[in-house]
Amino acid sequence: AVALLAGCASDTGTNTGTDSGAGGGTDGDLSITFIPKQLNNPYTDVVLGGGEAGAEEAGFAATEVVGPLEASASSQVSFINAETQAGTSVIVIAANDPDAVGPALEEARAAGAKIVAFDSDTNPKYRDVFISQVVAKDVALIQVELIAEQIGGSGEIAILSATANATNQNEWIKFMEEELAANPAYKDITLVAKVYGDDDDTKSFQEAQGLMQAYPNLKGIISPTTVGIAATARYLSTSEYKGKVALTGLGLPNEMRPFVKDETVTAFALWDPAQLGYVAAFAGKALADGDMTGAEGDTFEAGELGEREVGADGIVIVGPPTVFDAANIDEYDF
Amino acid sequence: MSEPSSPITRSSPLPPADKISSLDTRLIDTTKTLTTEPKGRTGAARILLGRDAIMIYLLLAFVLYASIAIPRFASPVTVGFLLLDVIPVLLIAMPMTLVIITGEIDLSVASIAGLTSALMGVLWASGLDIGLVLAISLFAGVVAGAFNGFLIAVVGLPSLAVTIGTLALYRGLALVVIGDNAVANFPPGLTAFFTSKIGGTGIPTVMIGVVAVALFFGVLLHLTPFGRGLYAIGFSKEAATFVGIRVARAKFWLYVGTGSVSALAGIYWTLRYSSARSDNASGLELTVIAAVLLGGVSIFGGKGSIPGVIAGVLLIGTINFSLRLERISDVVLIIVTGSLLIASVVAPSVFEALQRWRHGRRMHKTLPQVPASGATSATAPGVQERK
Amino acid sequence: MTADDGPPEPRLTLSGAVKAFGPVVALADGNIEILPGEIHALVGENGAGKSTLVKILAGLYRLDAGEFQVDGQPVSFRTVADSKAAGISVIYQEPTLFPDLTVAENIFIGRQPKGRLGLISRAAMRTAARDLFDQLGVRIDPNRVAEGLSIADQQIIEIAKAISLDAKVLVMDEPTAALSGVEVERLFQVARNLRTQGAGILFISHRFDEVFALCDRITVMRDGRYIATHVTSMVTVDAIVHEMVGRDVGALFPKEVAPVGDTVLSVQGLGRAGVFADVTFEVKAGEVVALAGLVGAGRTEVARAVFGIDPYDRGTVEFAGTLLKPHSPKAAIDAGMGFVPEDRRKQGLVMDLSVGRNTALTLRDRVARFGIINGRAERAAAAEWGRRLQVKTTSQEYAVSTLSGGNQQKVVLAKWLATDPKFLIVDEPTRGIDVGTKSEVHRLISDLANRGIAILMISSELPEVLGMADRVLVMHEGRITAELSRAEATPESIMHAATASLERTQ
Amino acid sequence: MTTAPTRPPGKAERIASAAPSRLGAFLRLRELPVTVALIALVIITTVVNPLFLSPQGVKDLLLNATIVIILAVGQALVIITRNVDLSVGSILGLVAFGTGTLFATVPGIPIVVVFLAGMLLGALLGAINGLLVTVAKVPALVITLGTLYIYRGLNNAWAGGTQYFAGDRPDAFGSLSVDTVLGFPLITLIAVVVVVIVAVYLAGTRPGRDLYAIGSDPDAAKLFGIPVSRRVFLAFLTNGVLAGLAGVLYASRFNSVGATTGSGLELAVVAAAVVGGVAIFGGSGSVVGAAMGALLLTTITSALTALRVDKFWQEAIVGVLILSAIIIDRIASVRSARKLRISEARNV
Ligand SMILES: Nc1ncnc2c1ncn2[C@@H]1O[C@H](COP(=O)(O)OP(=O)(O)OP(=O)(O)O)[C@@H](O)[C@H]1O
Ligand SMILES: Nc1ncnc2c1ncn2[C@@H]1O[C@H](COP(=O)(O)OP(=O)(O)OP(=O)(O)O)[C@@H](O)[C@H]1O
Ligand SMILES: [Mg+2]
Ligand SMILES: [Mg+2]
Repeated sequence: AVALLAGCASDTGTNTGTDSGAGGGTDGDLSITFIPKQLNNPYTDVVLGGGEAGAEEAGFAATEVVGPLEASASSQVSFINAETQAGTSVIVIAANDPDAVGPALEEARAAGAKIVAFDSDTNPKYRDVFISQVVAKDVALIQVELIAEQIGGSGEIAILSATANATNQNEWIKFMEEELAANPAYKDITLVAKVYGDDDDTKSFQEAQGLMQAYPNLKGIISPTTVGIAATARYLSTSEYKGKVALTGLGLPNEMRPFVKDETVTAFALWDPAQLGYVAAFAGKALADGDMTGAEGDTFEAGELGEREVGADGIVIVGPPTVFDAANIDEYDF
Repeated sequence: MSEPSSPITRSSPLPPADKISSLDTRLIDTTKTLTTEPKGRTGAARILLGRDAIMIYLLLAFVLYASIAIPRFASPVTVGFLLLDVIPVLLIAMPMTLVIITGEIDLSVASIAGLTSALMGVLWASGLDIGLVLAISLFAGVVAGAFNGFLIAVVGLPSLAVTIGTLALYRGLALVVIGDNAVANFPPGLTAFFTSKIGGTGIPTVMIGVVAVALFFGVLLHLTPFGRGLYAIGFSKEAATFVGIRVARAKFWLYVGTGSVSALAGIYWTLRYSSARSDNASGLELTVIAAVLLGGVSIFGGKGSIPGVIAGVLLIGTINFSLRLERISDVVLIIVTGSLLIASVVAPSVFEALQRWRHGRRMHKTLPQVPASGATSATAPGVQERK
Repeated sequence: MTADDGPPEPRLTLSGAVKAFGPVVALADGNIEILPGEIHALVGENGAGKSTLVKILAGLYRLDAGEFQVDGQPVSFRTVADSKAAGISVIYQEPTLFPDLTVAENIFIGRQPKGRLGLISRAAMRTAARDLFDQLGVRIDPNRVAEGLSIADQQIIEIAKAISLDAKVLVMDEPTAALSGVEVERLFQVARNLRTQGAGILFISHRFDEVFALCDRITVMRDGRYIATHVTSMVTVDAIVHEMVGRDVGALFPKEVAPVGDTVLSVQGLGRAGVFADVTFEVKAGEVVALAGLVGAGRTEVARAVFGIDPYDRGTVEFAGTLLKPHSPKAAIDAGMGFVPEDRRKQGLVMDLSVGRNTALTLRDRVARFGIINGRAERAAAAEWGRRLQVKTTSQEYAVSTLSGGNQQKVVLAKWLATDPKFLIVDEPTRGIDVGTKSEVHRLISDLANRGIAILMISSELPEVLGMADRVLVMHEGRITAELSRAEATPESIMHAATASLERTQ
Repeated sequence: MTTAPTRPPGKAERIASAAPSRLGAFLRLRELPVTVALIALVIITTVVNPLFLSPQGVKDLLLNATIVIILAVGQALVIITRNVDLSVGSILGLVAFGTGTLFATVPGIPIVVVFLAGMLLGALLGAINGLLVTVAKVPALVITLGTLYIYRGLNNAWAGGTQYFAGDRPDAFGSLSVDTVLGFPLITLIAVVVVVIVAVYLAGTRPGRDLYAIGSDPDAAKLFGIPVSRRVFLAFLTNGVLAGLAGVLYASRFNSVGATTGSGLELAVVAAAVVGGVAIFGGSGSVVGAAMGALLLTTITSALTALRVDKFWQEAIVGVLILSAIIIDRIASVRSARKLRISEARNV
């Protein structure tokens, strides 16, 4: 919960209230299981930390975290199946593939489970609500804004993403492309390449390196994934491109701190991952208690983060992203 | 030197007169010293104590244990989920068993499944009829397998190296075909069929097809002349050639077999998860090979059986699902799989060494000792006393 | 070397040696004594335990019981290296070359000459190898890899390897099985030289002429037991044979004249680049045709091409009146051919497969109905043929590798006879087979001919060729240089055609 | 002079004409095809994109290849003995994470100690493989497939979600893969030294030659008295040490080390050795070839990117490359076999 608190402190202005009334009643037989994209990933660990804290506050009798060791489209299905059989009340999932988990989730729902998607959405028809970090467009825009600032408003840029099928990544990239095309402020910026590091450190590293060679005039890189941005930063900081090629995107402050300190990276963004899990747990509780159905306009109490409202398509927004730079990075610990 | 009639020697009885054909009536008996050691196990005992049987007992024992120890395990729902999970491995393991028995290997199976999946996605997205999509995808698997088969059987390249190459090639082609897209909107009826169960049994409907595939390869391996030939090829390619086994042709068709069945697995994968992507089934090759080896197939060829392999696949699948139910991390599964694999090959050799040692002791007890010099060093007195 | 100061101390003594493999007692009472400066023969039937004894001397097997002394000191070798260190050098029955290494390196592996910086000197190694070959009077390129060498060349390299060790005791397990007369004579010369230098030599062979020509003493074994040791000059072949088999042996080559029928096989102008050319011959029903010639003359290659193992570039093979599909052993077998190959272990048998399965391997299709094999019929057929040829094994389920050489050969024969062939190729049918089994095999062949089967027999043993063949084809450098009737065939006429003269006698 | 022949020298020259010409021997080198392919690839790429051979470009190429080269050298040792080690990726992962842990938990630990510790851990893991293979006498493919899983599982269990980042390690350690000497990054120089030592060992020492003999025919090697088990064990041990070294270097080069570091590397390493002319069934090939194979495979990825070839084609092209390498090798051996057949026939 340390990370969560640190995150809260940073989210100045978003907290609408601090009602501590946890979910519905005191029925202690509700269980919740988190299925992240992949276990043993630092970002995931922060998200899950928030989730477990939230689940306890919300009053779940049992909290479990299960998941695959590698993030492939189908690897989550058997975990969902096992949860279905275990009669879990709420399944919170970050989908590796929006459709691959569909049939399994439908079976889980048929068996009475409530489905909360978080971090990366499933196809909307398979879940009750989706807890989104932020408004997808906001995330996209802030990254474009950061890179434009860092390269002085003109030049070639590239995107280094996670896997080619990651729902959230692709949505952000789509908004970035639209913004670059539509906004006259960015008319001198050209997006020359999109590459994929598959959220693998080595692969991302080599993709970054490939970008430099293939595009000698590259001015900046956006990497909207924590693994990708760190690997790219490592490459830049060890090569002649350090300080010449700008880098921004979504990163974990703890991972990025050395690169901000050594001036490879000026600024990058992220939301508080812990809040994501935290809110997801409360949303699950509200669904399981029947306090809401996930329809647009429904509201629920998210512990110390206050009341949240379900928006269009069953999406719940957690909060805006934070921009980290040399000035504020030491205030965060996640 | 006198000729003591040792207690452990006996002369082989001459064949009964009526059984001797005209051409051997005057054959000379070149009897060789053979002991009165019990003969090889009789048919029934061999089957009941064989390697396959042990795998099956292990599987049954584990299922029994899980049913008692793990709440909710003993239910049709388990059967359904478990089988749905193991189907791709089970499918590919069938032809893989035959391939490994001939002393070869196929590492490209998962890539063929991925290529099939990618093709299905692209073809379906382009608006083709689903029947045609399935047919073309299956055919792609046949072609991919035939290409492997051509390089290995006809050109004569080592299969391990070739299929490392096609592992990359086919996965690469999958990427070329579908890129970073994913196609998901397959006909709902079809995808539903692929996760449907037969009545209340929990057994997935597609198991009918899987059983058919298993039966096909089981009969092919164990009951046909072709299958007999495969064992001979696995032991000695040259000796097989001399008895008229068409080694190259047999291998070629086996690779066509792995190719087509991998395509079937790819189709299953795509429709079960209703998602066609280039990375589907990636890494499955090692799982399949681990399961096949666990099922008692010798990596050197010449040994193994379909029932053993099925038991091996199901054992890993069951352990896997039990761990899931108990919410024990996959870390444990990985370690258990690795250990089982090693144990499955180390145990027999430990067992054999033990037998040799015991036999050695018995020999020392029963062998006639050469007077004066014979009983000196090698035979410890303690051993003899033990009678 | 003279034994002037009493009997010299034996270089090596083995007494009461016991070695068992599972249920098989390979050696029940092995005794041998090798003196310095003597060539000592070890004879015995197939499976008498000779090779097992050799492997004990080599340190490869450990004794189950018994005593083993070198230079009067009891020893217990744990590894082959121990035995080498004690001065024992061994040529095994099966060649042990490394196909990927050069010939020179094969000879010196593990003790390559070192040059500067303590690294291996390839030049020195090559020179040393050439010198060895000069000494043996053969020409083999020391730089070529061993892969693809003929069995004879492989054997010569084994010999070079063994003598280069300067061993106190040299053990040779059937070194001459694959050699021709000239090479055997050179080997003998080398062996005698070593004897003069004081080495003790153990020589194993099934050929009595060699044993009597070379050896000073002869030790006989039977059924894994020591029988007797004789001084060569004081014993006869008959006496030795009697001790070996424990009974009298009749005529060795009892070929009877059988009525000759129609032409079964007709080969016209067969050729394969670099291997053989212009090979034309035919074989009739009931006839035994021998294919004679020096080792490496290409006899095996012709047979392999006829049977379809190897392809050929030109010519035709006609079988029972119809052209045979080239390069397809299956077509040959279906038409009624059988092939007993020269290399039993690699080509004739699937060594790890059971005796029964091996026997039934040719019957795969015949014991199947609607494509499904009838297991009972398969086992019955295997057992039947095993019994007819008196294959000695406790169970049809044992791996064929546990049988002795002679018994293995019988399994190969059984396998082919079970197919009821019209034509049988037998390539060196008695290579490495003892006298008792040898005459069995000869009787079998003769009997088959009597029943109307056409037989093509490849053999490097002249007595076998002369005794068995109705007609002799002689090959030299890939061509048939003579065709001799039984009456025309003499050792002189065959050797004449096999060595130099290229004039065709027909 | 135990090995000296008893005959006076001099006669040796008699069949000197049979010795192959130097050019012929050069053309028959198994490393030749991969070298030619590498040179061609670099030239073509540089013509299209001159930046490819810029100092930074060369540095990146070498750095990329370094770790795979070291792994391929170790793998070649094992493959030459007719074995294989599929667990190298897992060993690398464990050692890389161990390196991160050491730096994080023992501040100020000397870098040399970390190197030694990493290689020691690698040696231990390699020794386990070697022991299982030689003592239990079971096929290496099965054993190392098993330890691939087990080591990976241990790595997961040990690391959990923990990752150590470049920032957790001393700068001097990270700069091993940044600083260059004559254009060669320091860690690449380590790889070069490894290649040279192992190459000399394999080609010029008796135990090294024994490895070829074992791979060529293990049964004959045993009959001959070569200590097969000891040598094979040593090959696995050395491979473990090298995988450990690669793990330490990985931690120097890349940003994060964690539970999945190095997974999936095994087939790429085997492929590198095969492309470099190491016969998959043992007995022939060289570590120089394996190193070239590694260099070629890593270069092709960079080259295709530099050529802006669609990323989706890259893996397929790598596959084609592997297949070409084996086919070329095959053609060469078939041709030399035929030549041998014809020339021997003339000799008779
Ligand atoms: N590794 C083994 N396992 C089981 N049985 C064996 C083994 N080696 C030899 N035998 C058996 O031991 C007996 C003696 O075999 P050995 O090879 O010593 O005979 P040999 O006298 O050399 O015969 P040959 O003249 O045919 O070479 C045979 O019956 C053989 O089947
Ligand atoms: N198994 C084999 N592999 C490769 N080459 C072989 C093989 N057997 C024979 N050869 C080659 O074929 C050539 C002809 O030898 P082949 O064995 O046919 O002669 P042969 O007349 O049958 O003599 P023999 O049968 O007495 O050895 C030899 O030069 C040899 O190198
Ligand atoms: Mg023998
Ligand atoms: Mg021959």
